Amino acid sequence: MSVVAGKELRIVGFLCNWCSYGGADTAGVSRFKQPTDLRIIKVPCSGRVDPLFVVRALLTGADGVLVSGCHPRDCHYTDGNFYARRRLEMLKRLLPFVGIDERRFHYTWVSASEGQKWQQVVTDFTNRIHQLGPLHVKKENEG
Amino acid sequence: MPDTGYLPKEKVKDFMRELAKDAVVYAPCLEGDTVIFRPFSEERTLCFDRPANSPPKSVIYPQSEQLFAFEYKKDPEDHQKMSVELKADTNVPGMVIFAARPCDARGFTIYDRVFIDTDTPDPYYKKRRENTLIVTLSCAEPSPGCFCVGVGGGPAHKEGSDAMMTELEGGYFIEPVSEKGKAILNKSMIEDGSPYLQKAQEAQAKAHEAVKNPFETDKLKISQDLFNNDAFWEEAVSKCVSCGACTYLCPTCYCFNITDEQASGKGERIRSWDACMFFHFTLEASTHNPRPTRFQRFKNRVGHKFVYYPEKYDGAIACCGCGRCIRYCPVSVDISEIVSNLTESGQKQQQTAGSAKK
Amino acid sequence: MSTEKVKEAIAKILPDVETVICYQQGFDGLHTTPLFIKIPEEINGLIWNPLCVQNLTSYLPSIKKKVGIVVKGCDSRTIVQYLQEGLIDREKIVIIGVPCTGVVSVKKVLREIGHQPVAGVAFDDNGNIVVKTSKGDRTLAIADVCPDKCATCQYPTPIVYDYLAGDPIKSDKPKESVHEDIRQFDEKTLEEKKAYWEKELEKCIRCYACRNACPMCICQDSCIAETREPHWISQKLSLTEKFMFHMIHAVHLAGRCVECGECERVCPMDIPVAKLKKKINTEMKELFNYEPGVDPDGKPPMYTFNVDEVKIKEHKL
Amino acid sequence: MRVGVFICHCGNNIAGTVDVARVAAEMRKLPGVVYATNYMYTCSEPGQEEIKQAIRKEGLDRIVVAACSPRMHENTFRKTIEKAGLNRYFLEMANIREHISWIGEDKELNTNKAIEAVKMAVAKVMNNKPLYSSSFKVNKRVLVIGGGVAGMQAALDCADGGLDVVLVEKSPSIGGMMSRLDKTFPTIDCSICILGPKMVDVVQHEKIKLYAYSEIDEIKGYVGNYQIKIRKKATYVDWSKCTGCGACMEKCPTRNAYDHFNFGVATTRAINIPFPQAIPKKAKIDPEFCRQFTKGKCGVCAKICPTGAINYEMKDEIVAEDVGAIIVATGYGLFDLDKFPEYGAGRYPDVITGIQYERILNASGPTSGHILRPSDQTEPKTVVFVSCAGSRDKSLGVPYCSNFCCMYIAKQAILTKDHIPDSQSYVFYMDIRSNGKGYDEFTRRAQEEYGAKYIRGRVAKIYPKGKKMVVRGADTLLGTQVEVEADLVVLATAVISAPGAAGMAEKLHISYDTFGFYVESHPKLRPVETNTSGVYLAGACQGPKDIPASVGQGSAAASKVLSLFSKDMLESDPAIAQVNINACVGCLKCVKTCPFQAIKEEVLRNGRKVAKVIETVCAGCGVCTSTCPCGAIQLQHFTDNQLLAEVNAICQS
Repeated sequence: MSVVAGKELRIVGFLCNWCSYGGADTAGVSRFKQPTDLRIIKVPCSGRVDPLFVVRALLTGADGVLVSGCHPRDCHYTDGNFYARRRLEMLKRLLPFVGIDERRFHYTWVSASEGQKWQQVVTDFTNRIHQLGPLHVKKENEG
Repeated sequence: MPDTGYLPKEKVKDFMRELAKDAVVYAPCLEGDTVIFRPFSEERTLCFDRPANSPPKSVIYPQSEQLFAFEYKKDPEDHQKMSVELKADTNVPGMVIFAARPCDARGFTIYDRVFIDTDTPDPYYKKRRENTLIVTLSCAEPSPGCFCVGVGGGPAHKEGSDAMMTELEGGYFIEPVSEKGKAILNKSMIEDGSPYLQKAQEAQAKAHEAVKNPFETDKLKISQDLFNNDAFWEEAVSKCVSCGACTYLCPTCYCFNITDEQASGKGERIRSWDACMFFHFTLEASTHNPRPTRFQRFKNRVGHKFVYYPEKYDGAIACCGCGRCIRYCPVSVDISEIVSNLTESGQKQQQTAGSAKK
Repeated sequence: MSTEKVKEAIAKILPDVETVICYQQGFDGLHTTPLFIKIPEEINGLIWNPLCVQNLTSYLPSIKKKVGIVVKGCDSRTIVQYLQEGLIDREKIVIIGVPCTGVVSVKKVLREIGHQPVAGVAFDDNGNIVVKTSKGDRTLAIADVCPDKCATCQYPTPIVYDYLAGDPIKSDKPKESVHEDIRQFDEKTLEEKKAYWEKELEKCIRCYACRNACPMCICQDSCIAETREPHWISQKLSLTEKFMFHMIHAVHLAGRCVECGECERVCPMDIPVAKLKKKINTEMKELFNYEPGVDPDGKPPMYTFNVDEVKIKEHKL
Repeated sequence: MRVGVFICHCGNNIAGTVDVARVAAEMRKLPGVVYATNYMYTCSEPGQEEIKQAIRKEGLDRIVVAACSPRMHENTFRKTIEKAGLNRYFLEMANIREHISWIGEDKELNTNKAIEAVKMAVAKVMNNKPLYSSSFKVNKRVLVIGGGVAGMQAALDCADGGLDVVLVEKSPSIGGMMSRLDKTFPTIDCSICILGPKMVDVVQHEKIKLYAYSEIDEIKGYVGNYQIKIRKKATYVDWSKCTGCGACMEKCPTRNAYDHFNFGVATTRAINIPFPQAIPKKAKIDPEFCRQFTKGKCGVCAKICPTGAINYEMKDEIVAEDVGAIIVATGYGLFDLDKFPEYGAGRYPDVITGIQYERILNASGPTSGHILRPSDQTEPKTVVFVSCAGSRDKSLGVPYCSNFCCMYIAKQAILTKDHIPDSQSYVFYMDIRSNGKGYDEFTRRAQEEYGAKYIRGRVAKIYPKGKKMVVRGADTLLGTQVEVEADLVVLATAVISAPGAAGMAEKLHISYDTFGFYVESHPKLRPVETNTSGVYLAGACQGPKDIPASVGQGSAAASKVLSLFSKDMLESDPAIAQVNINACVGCLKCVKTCPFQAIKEEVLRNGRKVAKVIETVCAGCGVCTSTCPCGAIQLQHFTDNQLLAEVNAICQS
């Protein structure tokens, strides 16, 4: 099991290298305590996050997916997060249409200096996923 | 025991329940507008009045099946040592394909030559085939695109069936074909069929009459010149969009791909249907593709069914004329028309038409 | 009918182009199939009636030579979208536009006549289709058996054309009606929607007819549904993989789907796959006031951005 | 594939809340992993040696280090494995310190999470491909943005080191805040006296090209090869002709122009030279006040100018400069007085800011160094200083300390006594922060030798009473209310980020914190670097700083640039996008979305259109990869398959 049963749920986080991964580091350096459910995948930019990664994660076992990048206008690559914002918003609106609670997917902006905000984001998102409970995935139907 | 049986319509479900006691009964069921073979259960809506959208081939030859599961195991004493543990689940329940059409059943005979009647039979297919009883329902009238009589079949052709039902006013006349099929006559719902024999034969003959033979001959002869003429294919299938609908709905297509899927040190080897209409079908690791264009792929599809397979298996055509590839083709490509144009008589017609054009 | 006008237009452009793509009778009365006209004699094989449903424009990007094509209003949106994305050269295409009052959904007709074999089809002057079967004739109002897209069609007259065969028609369908079905579906509960898609997508046989018939699926032979590099999905026939494939199709069409309905029309298993794409279109309209295939100078919203997105609000936790 | 896994204890930092031995044991069970161990300090010399040894002995070809953040030591370990003969991109790090051991309290959960994190890294590293840098030529010119003391120091050090320097200052003269100060603490030496020669050095240095009254319009490119567009703002005076004689200023009929240099303590002319020591010493017109611009007629300066330098038609001019590195020294700003309505600031002329008081104290200031209060030009006898006017006040959005106010207040109290021996200074303070060399002695002198009365407490209200200002506050040490009737009140307003700091950061693609100060690469170990390679920080743009610290950082930034430029060629980061031309369908959507215009169309010999990445321009963001529908363009080191391997490791186990 990738998570400790009964205590954790599966949450996948895609964090941009320059801001949010740094923000998570800052939170760590500051010893801001957080729930342990989140598993972090580092990407160079939130613009690298293909919405299909989120879909793939939610379909194959994740209970929640979090994407975090630099604040708009503050992208290390100038425009990456502007593209991310459009694509992720599109996805957020598509998910409930196929029966996946859009609250299981959150995207946000956390800068490298915002350790406290990161702690808040992780805590609140994890709490939310726990409130929603495990995402029931229908058993594989071979045919 | 009588040679034939009769199943009154009101007892069909009882009969299926009886069969379902020791087998999974796959029957054509209605889902929305689609007819699909599903494991029979009370809440399903049966639909016998037209051929299913997809044939029952996946019952015996699943679209994707696990050949085995594997797991890499570390030696607890020496973590440098690793072994692979293989697990194959070869358990197959008893199965019944119920109310498939004769063409669907005939399709399996085309597979049998490839998967069973060979030096190295395929254990997965063989076991499923042996564990399956096929009860067909003869066709009362042709569906759009049907041409079974052109390829040696017919609306009541029995090859491949274990037993065949023919619909009459109040019930179904049942003819056993194989030993397996004979056994069903023992079921309590089955009455003596002999009073209905004549009616059934009449119905079958009438149905046979109604099916058009696009080739106008029982002995198809493909012109090699035309078959090997790229221009013919380019012209004939320029509209093909190269999807796999024809192949995946075909009761006689059996090409497959084998892939390994692995995550975190364990996985499975799966065999899944593939289609010669796909670019990836012949894509080589070097990135070279011997059949890069759509017409080459279509040529292969027709070639396999009407040239290569017959060459290998005593003239047997690998097409049962069910018409699905025509009915469900996104752009209405008509394989019967193409094959008919490939015959020598078709060739002559074409030539006259061609000279008129010029 | 416009048949004669279409023939006239084709005769006129044929000397100038390699091929003209239009329709001919298919294997039975209900089906038409593409006709590629190269010489004037072939024009006689052409038909034009409400059964000419297929979106022929999907052939355009792969054809290198100059071609003529017959399009309805809805089909012309594909051409506009191709132009937006720079996928075709306008100079190499001669467009014969045909104003359209609605086409016929073969699937709906078959449902009405109980899937019987069809002996013949005729059209009367009152907007009806008369279907002959062995059990007699059935007269159906085209409006009752049209594809869903016709019921809310906003572009009965092609948006781009070089020749117009017939007089322009204005849409009499309210604009608000276009996304009504999506909004209604969205009212369902999450569980209902999930169950709906699981039931529908379970039928998928991964034949990729929806993909290959889709004019905007430009990847075709490179589609990630089949590659292992990258390896997004396996060849397993599980519901998850089927779901994933259809999400890939939908996401890749975000802000690009011209709603021609080909994906749904060609599905041999009758899966309502167009709905997913239309949902995204509804959101694209709401978020960016963008409608694919309408304005040749438009920009597909997923390939551009605004520094300040008026409609995208930050999501709170 | 033979993966080796190294789990770091980081002393107790990781091992305290993660069972590192268990993590290593779990990893040994993982297929592909042939070696896994835990070590006290993996980043230490012996720790790195252990990795190298294991690579050789066990024949490892992929390495996972589970330790601190890769932002900390990824480079260290890349070099380590490279020394042992592996490609540096065969390394993955699992961040089990910042992201696990430091933020979770439950050892069992932490350990499980660490196991997962390492599994993800193993899954990824097995998909890693060797990548090789290519090298490119460095343009050994440096851009310094900001001509304050930090920027000047950086420019001079670079120029002395032999580099060509482009110095851009947005105001008409270099010198920055320091040029406005009177004396400097703790030595009480004259600010302009020590800064002036430096300013002259800058303008006279043959390696320094100065653009005064200019701003950065656009920055493109990457380390080694930046293209800069500089906007030379219209001065309406042809500086090639202006001799700085000042005749125009004398005759200008507009006398009420806002004096930016003096922070509005005095007024100036519409055409002016900011201060006597200005460099360049050139006049410029302020069109907001100039009658020629506001009323359409005047022309006095044009008539009077002996060299005919006046040009009312002048327009902004854009010039291009190519450089290889950038030092940002854009300084700081000051809190607006209007933020303190309870102090009457902005309403009462005798409540002023610290920097305004500097100008009043200054011999070249509007009062020629005589302390005269603004309202009636009389000498104040009682002066009250209020420290932390905005600083350390969360409610005002400035929770931080402004760093140098305590010191300049002490200095100003001393100077006040020097100027007016019978005066009395009061200082309201929260805490006295005087931790520099000689600083504490200095604040004591202010109190002990100069009799400044320090009152620990906050000022609640300031209101006028006759000609006096009543300062009412609390003395928290005595626990009483205090009221001081003052002639002049000086507020030590909070130091904030420079106006436009965020916009500049966006142009530079560097991070800034909530307050607009620029974020350094590492708060301790990389204090002048930014996360954008080739961009360095100096001075108060990074946070409030006094002069010695700013100068020190200026020199530090210069030394970073000099060491960067010590090589003729730089190595490019190979983690950039790559096109698989067999899969590319030529839709060129990647071309549309690339933020760097790093992808272009290429026509193959068979006429097929495909995308092509311009390697030196690609910055490795991966927007193209998530744009490409067929996965034909893949960002190396972050390919779809690598990220999917991580997703699968989490979701499918």
